[in-house]
Amino acid sequence: MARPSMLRRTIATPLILSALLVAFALVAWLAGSRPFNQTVIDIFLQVIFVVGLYTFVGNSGVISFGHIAFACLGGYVAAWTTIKPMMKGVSMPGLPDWLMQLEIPFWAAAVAGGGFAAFWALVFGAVLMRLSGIAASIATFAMLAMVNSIYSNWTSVTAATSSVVGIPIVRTVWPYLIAAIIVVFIAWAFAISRYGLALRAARDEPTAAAASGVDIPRVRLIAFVISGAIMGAGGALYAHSIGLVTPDTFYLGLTFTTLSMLVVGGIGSLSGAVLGVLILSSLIQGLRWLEAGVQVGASTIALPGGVQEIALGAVMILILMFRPAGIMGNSELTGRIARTEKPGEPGEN
Amino acid sequence: MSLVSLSNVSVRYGRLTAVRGVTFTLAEGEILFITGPNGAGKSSLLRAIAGVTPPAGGRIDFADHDITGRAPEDIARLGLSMVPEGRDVFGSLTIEENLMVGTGMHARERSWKARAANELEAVYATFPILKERRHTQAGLLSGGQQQMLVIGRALMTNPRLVAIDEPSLGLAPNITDQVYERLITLRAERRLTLLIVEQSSTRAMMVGGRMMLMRGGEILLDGDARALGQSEAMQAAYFGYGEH
Amino acid sequence: MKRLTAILAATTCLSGAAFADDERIVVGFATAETGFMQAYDKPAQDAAMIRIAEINAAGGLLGKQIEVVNADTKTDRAEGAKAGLSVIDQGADMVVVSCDYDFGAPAALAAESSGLISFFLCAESIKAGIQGVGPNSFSASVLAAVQGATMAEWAYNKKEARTFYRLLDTWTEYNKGICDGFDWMMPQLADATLVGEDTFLNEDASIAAQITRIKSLPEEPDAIMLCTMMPGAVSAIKQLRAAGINSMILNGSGVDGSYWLSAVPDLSNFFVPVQGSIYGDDPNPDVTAFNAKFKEVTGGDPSTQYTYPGYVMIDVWAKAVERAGTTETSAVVAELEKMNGEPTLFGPRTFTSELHHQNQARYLIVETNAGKPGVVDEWTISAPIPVADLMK
Amino acid sequence: MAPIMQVVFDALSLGSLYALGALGIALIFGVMRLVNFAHGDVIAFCVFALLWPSVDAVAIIFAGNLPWFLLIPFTLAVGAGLSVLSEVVVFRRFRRANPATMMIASFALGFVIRYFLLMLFSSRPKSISLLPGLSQPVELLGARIPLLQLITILVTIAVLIGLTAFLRRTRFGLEMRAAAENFTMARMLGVRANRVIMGAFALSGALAAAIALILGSQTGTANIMMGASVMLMAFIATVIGGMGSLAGAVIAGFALGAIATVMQVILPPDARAFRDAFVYGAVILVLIFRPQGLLAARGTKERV
Repeated sequence: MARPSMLRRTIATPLILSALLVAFALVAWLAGSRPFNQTVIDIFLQVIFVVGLYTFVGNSGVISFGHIAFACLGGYVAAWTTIKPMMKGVSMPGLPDWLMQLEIPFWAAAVAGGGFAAFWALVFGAVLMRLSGIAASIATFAMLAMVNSIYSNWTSVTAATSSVVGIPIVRTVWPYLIAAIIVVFIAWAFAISRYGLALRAARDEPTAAAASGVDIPRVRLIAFVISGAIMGAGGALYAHSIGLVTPDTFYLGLTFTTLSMLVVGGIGSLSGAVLGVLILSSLIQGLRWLEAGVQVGASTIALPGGVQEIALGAVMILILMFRPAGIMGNSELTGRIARTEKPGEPGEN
Repeated sequence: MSLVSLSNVSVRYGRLTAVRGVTFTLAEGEILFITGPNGAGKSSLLRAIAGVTPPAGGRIDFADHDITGRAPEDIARLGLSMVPEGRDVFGSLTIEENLMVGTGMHARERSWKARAANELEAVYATFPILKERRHTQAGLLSGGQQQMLVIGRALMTNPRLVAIDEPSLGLAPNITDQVYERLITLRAERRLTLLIVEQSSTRAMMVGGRMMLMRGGEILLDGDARALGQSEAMQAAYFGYGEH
Repeated sequence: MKRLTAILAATTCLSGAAFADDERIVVGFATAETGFMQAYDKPAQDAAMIRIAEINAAGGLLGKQIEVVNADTKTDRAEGAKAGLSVIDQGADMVVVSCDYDFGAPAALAAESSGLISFFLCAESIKAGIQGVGPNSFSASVLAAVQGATMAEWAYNKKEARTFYRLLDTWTEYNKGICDGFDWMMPQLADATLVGEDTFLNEDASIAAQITRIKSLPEEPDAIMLCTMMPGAVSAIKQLRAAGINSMILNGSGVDGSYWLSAVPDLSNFFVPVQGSIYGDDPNPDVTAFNAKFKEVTGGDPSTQYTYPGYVMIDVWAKAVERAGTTETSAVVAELEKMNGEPTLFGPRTFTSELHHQNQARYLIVETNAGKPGVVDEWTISAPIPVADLMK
Repeated sequence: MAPIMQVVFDALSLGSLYALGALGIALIFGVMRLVNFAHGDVIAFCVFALLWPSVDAVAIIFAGNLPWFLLIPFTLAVGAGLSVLSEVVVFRRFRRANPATMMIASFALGFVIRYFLLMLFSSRPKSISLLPGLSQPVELLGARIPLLQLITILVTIAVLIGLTAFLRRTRFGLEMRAAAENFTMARMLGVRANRVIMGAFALSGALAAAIALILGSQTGTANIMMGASVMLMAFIATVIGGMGSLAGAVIAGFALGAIATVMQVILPPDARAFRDAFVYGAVILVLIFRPQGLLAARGTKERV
């Protein structure tokens, strides 16, 4: 496992990121507005998704279009395990008896969702991790489409395309904050672990890493499973944040939002993953306020409806134009003013 | 008058510096070998001259133009023909198509088609095997034939300078002999300037001409190939540090 | 125009916040002002605003003027939850949510957990109500299943249709609902047979394979029950006719409107159930008058029958509030549940403690003949569809 | 069972759409390793270019009323123009960026185009009667198929022949093929990068416009999402075909069309809804056994 020196050297990154998240939560708490509170919950969920994505994509360098499939798996676990048995019987009559009777708290559902997603990540990953490059990306996309197609049509177990409601809604920001912080620490711990180092070495120097005896598919699989688990837990929490799931929620829209946030933040950086979410979410929120209208003196200035999305796309393009490696590139926030570095970059010891 | 002149050129890949402040000139009609161990920065230097990797510093002149940071196609159009390492043939194109790709740069000039046809015949005359298999996909050729093809392709544009990266890499010695024989003949026929990168100095010593030794991104020695090849300085520079 | 409403909305909520809560009657619209659903929410919301304006002009509700607050769901579920919370925080007594069940549910759930009534503008799934959201949730429209059942029974009785083919677009719950109603009705029609069935996806670029299956039947079916919606519906209809299939096509209300008919020139033998006619030939002259008023207010004719439920919604809710004498949720819900065949401009409405939706309704049948749609008949299914069957 | 010929035509016409789409994506991928996610939105844009901007339900036909011999060149020009514009304004700045960055940039661009259309036209599908003469059935080889289906197939074949001739017989085509295989080497032989890339974008845009015309005539609607499903399948076809291999993209496009059609025919009704799951499963299988695609472009080095 990671050496103590590396722990000390890199621990600042997750601490700073957690502090940022806590700051957001405090703002939400102080603002006391329920819609704003919900916005911050949304941001934390995005942080979980994007950090989950980073754990695989950032370390392995393989772009995955399929991770939202794990969020879907997790989201439905929440539906299966937390809805009142009577309601489940109506909307999803095909569930096995023991599951039908089960009613667990939301945090347990998040853990179960993570576990279920991890299991399927292991199954899919065992097959997919042998691929690399764009073939792997497309295969993950095919996986997403498969999961979506199955969940959209398996009426008795997933209620097909219909929204599954009755999931207990959790509207306080704290559980999401805690989950996001835990996820940031998991991602950090993985990144500085032996596996994380090996994976990044393989990403940067595939031939050299293969020659040095790193079993790339296996290490990738480990990352895939961990990130799948994070996505699954995130999916379950997402379900609890709005109280319903549909397969449609966990498809292309969310896939591209999360990928964009990761790329804008910096694909190979944990700080980038978190900052990407915070920056793009703030941008979206700001544009929405503008769209709703801002009071300037006596008059209200409002952007025409729909401009928000267009502006968001344009700003993303501009950010990438000037920072093609994302806002953070490959570096991390370390709290030092001097040059930042990757956690445990090989060769610096 | 010099055809190529480099002053204080350096090349970087990220944090890695491959070429450090290299300066030299090359006269028209000259033949220059750049030798040195693996990782000396020879190929990087060549790629910088051809415009593939823009230099991080310094200045490169070619045929009275400042070509520092210019696009590869602009440099090619000034008469610099590059044959990169690893015989980059267009595998799915036929031999004849491979040869014709470069002639497009003269399409604005009058009677370029006739000239291209002449060039084609000249290349075929030099490398009869290419003519024989002119409609074969280039990917199906043997290594030696591919090397002939890329050299032929480089000549099709009627260049002033041909820069070749490791023409003997992966070729059987007798084929390498053939390739060199052709290059020497061509140089005599066309007053070509040749810039050849080779890992070992043996070839340079056989062919003759000027030779430079690179190591660690710098030019350590520069002089007559035959004289230098036997000198102790050369031995020391090349083998003294050696590759491990 | 849209910007104007946005400004109005912004000022309304600012000025509104100054009043004490119980002094006001506030309707909160957590609907899509931008994005995909906007085209569907806007007309129904406009119709609702017309009814609100009428009530306010006639002295208001319980002597108070009805105020309106808005929040945009951006056609996004997570945003929908926020929009719901946002209008609730602005003091809404009743929350109007997006037309589609999937997009409206997050806001409706927010209302439900705050103990407020929510009304779906025009959702047609049984889940848009008690079964999905909870005991305080209603829908202003009619269940999709009723549409499928209506078309099957009507075609059987009035058009002598005996052989049916069922073509389902599995994209949405609405589509499946239509076919569920059709499936419920079929066994009740003696000697009617289902000669085949198939599925497709709304986004399929081509349904050639599905058409080939129809064409390989020994005989063209009398009627094709087409359970789909926009935008894929036009494509499917066009391809069916282009392949030379001339069977009558039965639809849900989702394909109502003449705006798309130019895509299938000279379309004939095509039937749609509607709650009211936008074509100016509604048997009830008041509907035509409403259409004129709608045009006066919004500048355009209603483009589909989905404009109407918005009007019905405010109508029945206001009546219930009037009868209850308060906007307090349980009292209003109790009054709503007492409604049995309550007359509205667009047919009678019934709510019970079991179902906050219509499982039987009077439908006008619109036939499109040579590209011209017009009301040809009126039909109410012979028995309401039992809730148990709807929950399958 | 459906008559075999009928199924063959169904498969060919669906495959044609996918093949044209895949070709458009592969052309751009070949020259700049960009997976262009905006392609689907270019398709939608081409259809909407025939309409006058309005958020009313009823479409105001603008260029859509042109006679076919003007309509077709107009649409092709719109597609090529938008595509070239996207290269000049956006993608040119991403030449040295890594493929993931480019991919997200293209997605963002598609997002902008889509919401631009949404703002101008609203989300309600607009009906548009394009080339209405094509909506009649014809009798062929014992199968009764819509004329449009036949025309789709014929147009695709014509486009493929035309494109092949262009690529094989013209100097520009030669340069483009060389560039697609090894862009740097082509540049070192004096091939002008900007011209070739712009040419590829123009061709790709024109192909998108061709799909737009076919889809528009077939569905009779203009809808902001209309390019999306073709784009997804085309994208997959490009990868299965071997990224950058034009012939591979076309073959894989037809293969996907055939698989989807045959699945629809042979699957039992209950399983038909899961058709896409089977298709995507097949895609994974192909990738496992041929990660480089069916016809890997020789010399194409993975850069992802």
